[in-house]
Amino acid sequence: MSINTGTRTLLTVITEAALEATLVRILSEQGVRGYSVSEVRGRGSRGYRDGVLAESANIRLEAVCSRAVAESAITLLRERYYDDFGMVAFMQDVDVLRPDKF
Amino acid sequence: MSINTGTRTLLTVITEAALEATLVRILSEQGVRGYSVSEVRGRGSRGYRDGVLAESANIRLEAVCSRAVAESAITLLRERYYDDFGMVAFMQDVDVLRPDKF
Amino acid sequence: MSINTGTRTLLTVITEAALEATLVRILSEQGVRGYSVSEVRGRGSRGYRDGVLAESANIRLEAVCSRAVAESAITLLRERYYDDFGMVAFMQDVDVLRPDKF
Amino acid sequence: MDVIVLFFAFGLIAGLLRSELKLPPGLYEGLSLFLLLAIGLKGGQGLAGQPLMPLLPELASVMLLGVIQTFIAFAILLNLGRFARPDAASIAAHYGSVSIATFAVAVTWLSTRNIGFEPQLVVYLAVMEVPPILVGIMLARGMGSGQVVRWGNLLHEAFLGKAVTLLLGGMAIGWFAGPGGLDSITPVFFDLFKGVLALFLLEMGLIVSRQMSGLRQQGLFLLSFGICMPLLSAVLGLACGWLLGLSVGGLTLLATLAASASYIAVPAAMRLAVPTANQATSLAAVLGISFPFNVFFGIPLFYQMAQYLAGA
Amino acid sequence: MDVIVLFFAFGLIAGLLRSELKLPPGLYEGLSLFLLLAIGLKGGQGLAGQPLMPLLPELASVMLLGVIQTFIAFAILLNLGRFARPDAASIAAHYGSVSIATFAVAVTWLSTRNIGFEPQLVVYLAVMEVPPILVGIMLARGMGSGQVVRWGNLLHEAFLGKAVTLLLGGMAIGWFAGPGGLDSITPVFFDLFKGVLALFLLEMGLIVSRQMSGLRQQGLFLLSFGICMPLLSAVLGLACGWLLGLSVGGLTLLATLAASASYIAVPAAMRLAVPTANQATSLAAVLGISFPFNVFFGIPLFYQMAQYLAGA
Amino acid sequence: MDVIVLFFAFGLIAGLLRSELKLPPGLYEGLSLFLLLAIGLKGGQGLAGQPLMPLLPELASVMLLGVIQTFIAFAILLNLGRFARPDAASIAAHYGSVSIATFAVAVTWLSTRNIGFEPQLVVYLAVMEVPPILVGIMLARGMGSGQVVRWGNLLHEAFLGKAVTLLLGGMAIGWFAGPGGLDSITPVFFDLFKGVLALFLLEMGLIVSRQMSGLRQQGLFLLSFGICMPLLSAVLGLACGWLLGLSVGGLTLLATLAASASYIAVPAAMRLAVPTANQATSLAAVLGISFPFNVFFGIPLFYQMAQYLAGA
Ligand SMILES: Nc1ncnc2c1ncn2[C@@H]1O[C@H](COP(=O)(O)O)[C@@H](O)[C@H]1O
Ligand SMILES: Nc1ncnc2c1ncn2[C@@H]1O[C@H](COP(=O)(O)O)[C@@H](O)[C@H]1O
Ligand SMILES: Nc1ncnc2c1ncn2[C@@H]1O[C@H](COP(=O)(O)O)[C@@H](O)[C@H]1O
Ligand code: NA
Ligand code: NA
Ligand code: NA
Repeated sequence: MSINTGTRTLLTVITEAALEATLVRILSEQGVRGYSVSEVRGRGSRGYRDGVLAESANIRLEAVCSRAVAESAITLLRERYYDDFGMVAFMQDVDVLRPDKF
Repeated sequence: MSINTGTRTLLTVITEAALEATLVRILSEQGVRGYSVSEVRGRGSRGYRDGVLAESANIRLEAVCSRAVAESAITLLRERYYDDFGMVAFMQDVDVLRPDKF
Repeated sequence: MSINTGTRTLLTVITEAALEATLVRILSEQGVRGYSVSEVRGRGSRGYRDGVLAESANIRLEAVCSRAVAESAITLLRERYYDDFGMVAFMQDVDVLRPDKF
Repeated sequence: MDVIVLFFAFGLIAGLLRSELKLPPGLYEGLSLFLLLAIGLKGGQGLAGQPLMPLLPELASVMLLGVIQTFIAFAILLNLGRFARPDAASIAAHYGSVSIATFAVAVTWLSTRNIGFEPQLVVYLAVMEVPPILVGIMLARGMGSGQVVRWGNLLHEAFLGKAVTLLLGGMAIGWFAGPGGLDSITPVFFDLFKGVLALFLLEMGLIVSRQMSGLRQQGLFLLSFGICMPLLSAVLGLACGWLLGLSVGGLTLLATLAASASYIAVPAAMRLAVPTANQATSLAAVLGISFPFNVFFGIPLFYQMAQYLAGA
Repeated sequence: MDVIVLFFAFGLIAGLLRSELKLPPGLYEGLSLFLLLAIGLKGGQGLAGQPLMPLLPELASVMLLGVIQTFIAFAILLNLGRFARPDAASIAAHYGSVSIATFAVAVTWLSTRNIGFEPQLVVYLAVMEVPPILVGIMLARGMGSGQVVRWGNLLHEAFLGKAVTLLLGGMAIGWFAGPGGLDSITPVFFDLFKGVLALFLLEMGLIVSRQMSGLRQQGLFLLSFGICMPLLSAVLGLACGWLLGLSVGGLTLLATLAASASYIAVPAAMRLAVPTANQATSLAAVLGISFPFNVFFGIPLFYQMAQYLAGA
Repeated sequence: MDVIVLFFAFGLIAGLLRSELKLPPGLYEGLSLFLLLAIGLKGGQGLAGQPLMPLLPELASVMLLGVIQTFIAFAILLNLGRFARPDAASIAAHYGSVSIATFAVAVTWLSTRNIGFEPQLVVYLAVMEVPPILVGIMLARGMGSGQVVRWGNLLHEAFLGKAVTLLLGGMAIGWFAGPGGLDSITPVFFDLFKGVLALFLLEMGLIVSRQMSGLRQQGLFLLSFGICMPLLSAVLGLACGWLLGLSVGGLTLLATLAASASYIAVPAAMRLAVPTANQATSLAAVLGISFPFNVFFGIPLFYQMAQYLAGA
C-alpha cells in the first residue's frame, strides 16, 4: 500500500425503520463515533417490505469503526433483536485514511 | 475472530430500474434468499442517469448469499444483460452472524 | 475462483451534498470512469446531518476503479477537503466481471 | 355511494388485480399531514371562544371508552381466540385506539348530508389515540411483571407523536385565529379537503389490497373478530355519546371513532414495546377487514343507530 | 401563446441555459398521477348515463389507427431511414402510441377557447396506448421468428399499466358518480387542473431540454422524421375522426392523439422486450422534437385542419 | 397575529418540545418552488405593459443597498465581534442578501391589510440575492489576495441559481401573459398562496427550532447582532426606498428585504467558496434569531416606520 492508510471495519445493518433510534443508541454506547443511514426496501424471511406504510420501511445503516467495536455491537444486536425483528448485519474490512477518526 | 461468525458473499448490482423485477426473479432462481434495494443515480459508459424519468432511473441491489450462488448469478447476468443494459456488479466477502440464514 | 473475474477497488465517499459536483470532477480527472450516488443522512464529528435544508444533506458516492486510481483520488480528497468538510472515505477490494470496464 | 368511497374501491380493486399503480413515496405522508392539520383547524375554530375546562370530564369519558374497549378485546382474543398474550394485547390496543382516516371519511359523509356535529369530537379523536397503547403494553407484559415500562417515552408519545401534534397544533391555530381568522387559508385547508381525502383513500385502497392477500393465512376467528369488534365498539361508543348528550352527528362520529382501529400509531408503538407480537396478524385484521367494513358499511349503519337512539 | 405553453418554454429555456433549476424527485410522478385521474374523471362523467356498447366499434377504429401508424412508421424508418430492425420497430411503436401530456395540453387549448369535444376521446386515449407496443414487439422480432412473446405480461400491461389504470379508474369513478356526483372534489380535480398542468409542463421543459442537447448525435433523417411523422399521423387521425363523425373539437383531439408519441409507457415496455434497440435515439426524437413541435405548432394547426375538414 | 405566523409558532414550539413531527422529504423544496413561481408570476403581471428600462437605476440602487449592508456587517463582525476574517465575511454576506420566506410573509401581511405595493419589488428580490455573495467572497479572500475566483461560476449562479431562475421565469411568464392571461392558473398560484405559505412556515418553524437549540454555543455578541443588524438594515432600506419614492407598502417590503438574511443561496455558495467559514455559526444567527425576529416583530415595526416616513 503506497499511502498511509489503516484498516478498520465497516459494519452494515439492514433492519426495520422502527429500530433506528434504538440502533443508533446501542451503537454509540458501544463506541461507534459516526454512521450513515439510507432508506431501502427489500425481501427476506419476513416477506416484502416496501416502506409505503411506516411499518414496512427498512433502513440501511453503515458505520466505520474498529473491529472490536463492530463485533461487540453485532453480538448485542443478535442477542436483543435477531429473534423479533427483521435484521441483517455484516462486517467487512476497509482501508481508511485518518484511521484515528473511527 | 472472537465471536461465532461465518463468511458469506455480498453481491452488489447497480443497474437500470427497468430490470428490477427480472433481476429479483433471476436471483431467487439462483438461490438468493433475501435482498435490499435502493435508488441511485450515476454515470457510466452510457452517460448520466438521474432518474427524473423512469427511463433513466438506476437501482442498487445488494444480497448476502453463498459464494457459489453469487458467482452463478453474476455469470448469468453477464450472459444475458451486460451487452444491452447498463449494469455494474461486484462481489465481496463479508462476515455475518447466523451464516445459515444466507 | 471458478469464473473469470478480476479484482478492483470500490471507493466509497460519504460527504456533504454541496461537494458533489466538485467530487465528481476530481474523480474523473483521476481516471474514474463511472460512479453511483445516493442520498444519506448521518452523524459524525460535525453533528447530525439530516438533509432537510440543502446545507445538511449528505451524499454517498461509490466508484469501482483500479487501486491506483482510488488511492490517488482519496489522497487528493484528504489534502483538499478533509479539514473543512464532513467527509468519510474508504476503500475495499471487490471481485468484478469485465475488469477492463473499470 | 359517496365519491370518496369510490376512490377507495378503485384503489382496492386495482391492487387486487395487481395493477402496476403505485403512488409516489412520501405522498401518503403528505396527504395525511394535510388531513390531520385540516381536521384540527376546523375543530379548533369550532371551539374558539368556548371555555375548554368543561370539556375535561367528556375527554375523561371517551378515554375511558377506549380503555374499556381494549380490555374487552383482550379478553375475547385471549379466551375465545386463544391468542398468545402479547398478540392478544397488541391486537386489542389497535382496536381500542382510533383511525384518523376512518374519522375523516365519517366527517365527509356527514357534511355531504349537511349533518352537523360538535367541534369537540376532534379533541376526542386526539385524546383517544394513546391510552389504549398504554393499556395494551401493560396487558402484554402482565400487570405485575415488574418489567420496566418507559413511561416517560410513552407520555412523550401521547402528546408529541406526529398525529397528535398535528391535531393539537391545528386546533390551537384554529382556536387562536377564531371565526373568520382562517379565511385566507380556506382555499387550501377546507376547499381541497374532500379531493385530498379522495386521493388518500385511493392510496388506502392500494394498501388494504395488499393486506387482503395476506388474509388467507389468518384463522377464521380473526376475520369475524374484525367485523364484530367494531360493531360492539360502536354500541359502546353510542352509549357513551348518549350519556354525554351528543347530537346525531356527534353520536355517529363517536361510534365511528370507537369502531375504528389504529393502523399507524399503535403498530409503531407496539413494534418496540411488545416486539414478540406478530404485526402481520394485527394489520391484516385492522386494514384487511375492519377499515373497509367501517368505510363501506359501518358509517351509514352507525348513523342509523344514532338516529334511532336520538329519536328514542 | 397559452400560459401553460409559456411554462413549457420557461422550463426548456432554463434547461438549455443550464440553470440549476431541478424539480424535487417524485413531483413529476405526482403531477402526472393527478392529470391522469382528472382526465379520467371528466371523461367518465361525460359518458355517464350513456350506453357503452356502441363505443366498441369506435374504439376498434382508433386502435387500428395506432396500429397502422406503427406499420407506416416502421416501413419509413427501415427503408428510408436505414435503421436496424429493432430500432425501427421501437421508434415506430413510440409514434403509434400516444402521449398523455400532449393530450392534456390540447384539452386545455380547446377549453380555453370554449370548444367542446366528445367525452369518449378520453377512452380513445386509454385504448390507444398499448396496441402499438404489441405491434412494435412483433416487428422487432420478425413475425415468424418463433421467439416466445410473453403475451400474458403484455395484456396485463395493456389494462393494468399505471397510466391505463388511472385513466380507467378515474373514468369508472366519474361514470358511477354521474353528473353532480363529483361536485365535492371539483376544487381539487377540476379547478386546479390548469395550474397543475402548468407545473407539469415546466418539468417537461426541463426534461426536453436534456434530450435536445443529445440531438446533435442523431442524423438529420431522424430530426425530419420527428416532425413529418406527427403531421402524417395527424392527417390519418383526422380521416379516422371524420369517418367516426366527430365534432371539430373531437377531430382536433384525435389528430393530436395520433400525432403525439409516447415517452413513458412505450420506452418502458421496449426496454425489456427489445433490449437491443437504442433508447436514446427514440427519446431524442420523441421528446426532443415531436413533443415540442406538437405543443407549440401542432395543436393549433390540427385545429385549423379540423375546422377545414368539418366545414368541407 | 396573522394565521400564517401561528403556523410558524406551532412548528417552532413543536420542534422545541421535541415532537416527533417531521415533514416528508422533498416537501420543503416543493413548497418553496411554488412560492417563488407564484411571487414571480404576480410581479411579472404587475409589470406587464410597463417599460422595463426605467427600472434599471432602481435595481442598481437596491443592489448597492445590499452591498453596503454587507460591508457594514463585515466591519462590525470583524472589529466589534472579533470574528475571523472568513467567518465575518460569510455572516456579512448572509445579512446583505435576502430571504424569500421573509418577503413572502411580508407580502401576505400587507395583502391581509389591503396595502398595495409596487410590482417591481419582486424584481428587487431577484436582483438582491447575489451581489452580497460576490462581496462576501472578496472580503473573505482579501481583495488583493490574487486567489482566483471563478467569476464565471458566480455569474452563472447569479442568473441561473434555482431561486433566481424561478423568480425570473415566473416574472417572464406573468409579463408575457399580461393582465387576465393568468386567469386559468389563478386557482393554483394565487388562491392557494397563503395556505401553502402556512405549510411552508410550519416547516420553517421546525427548522428554526433546531437552530435554536444550537444557539447556546454562540456568544452573546452574535445573538445581539442577529437583532440589531436587521434593524439597522431596515433603516437603510427605508432610506433607499424613500429616495426611490416608494409607497408605504413598497417601503415596508424594501425594509423587510434589507432586514432579511439569506439561509439558502448564501450558505450554499459560501460553503464552496469560503470553506473555512463556520456554517453553524451563520445559520444559528440567521435562522435562530433574525428570521423569527423579522416574522414576529420586524414586519409590523417596519410598517410603522414606513408610515412615519411617508407621513413626514
Ligand atoms: N440476504 C440478504 N441480503 C441483503 N438484504 C437482506 C437479505 N435478507 C434480508 N435482507 C433485508 O433485511 C430485511 C429483513 O430481512 P428478514 O428479517 O429476513 O425479513 C429485508 O426486508 C431485506 O431488506
Ligand atoms: N465504475 C463504476 N462504479 C460505480 N458505479 C458505476 C460505475 N460505472 C457505472 N456505474 C453505475 O452503473 C450505471 C450503468 O453503468 P453503464 O452501463 O456504464 O452506463 C451507471 O448509471 C452508474 O450508476
Ligand atoms: N464512522 C462513520 N461511519 C459511517 N459514516 C460516517 C462515519 N462518520 C461520519 N460519517 C458520515 O459522514 C458525514 C460527515 O462526517 P463528519 O465529518 O464526521 O461530521 C456524517 O454526517 C455521516 O453521514
Ligand atoms: Na377504536
Ligand atoms: Na401517436
Ligand atoms: Na438583507
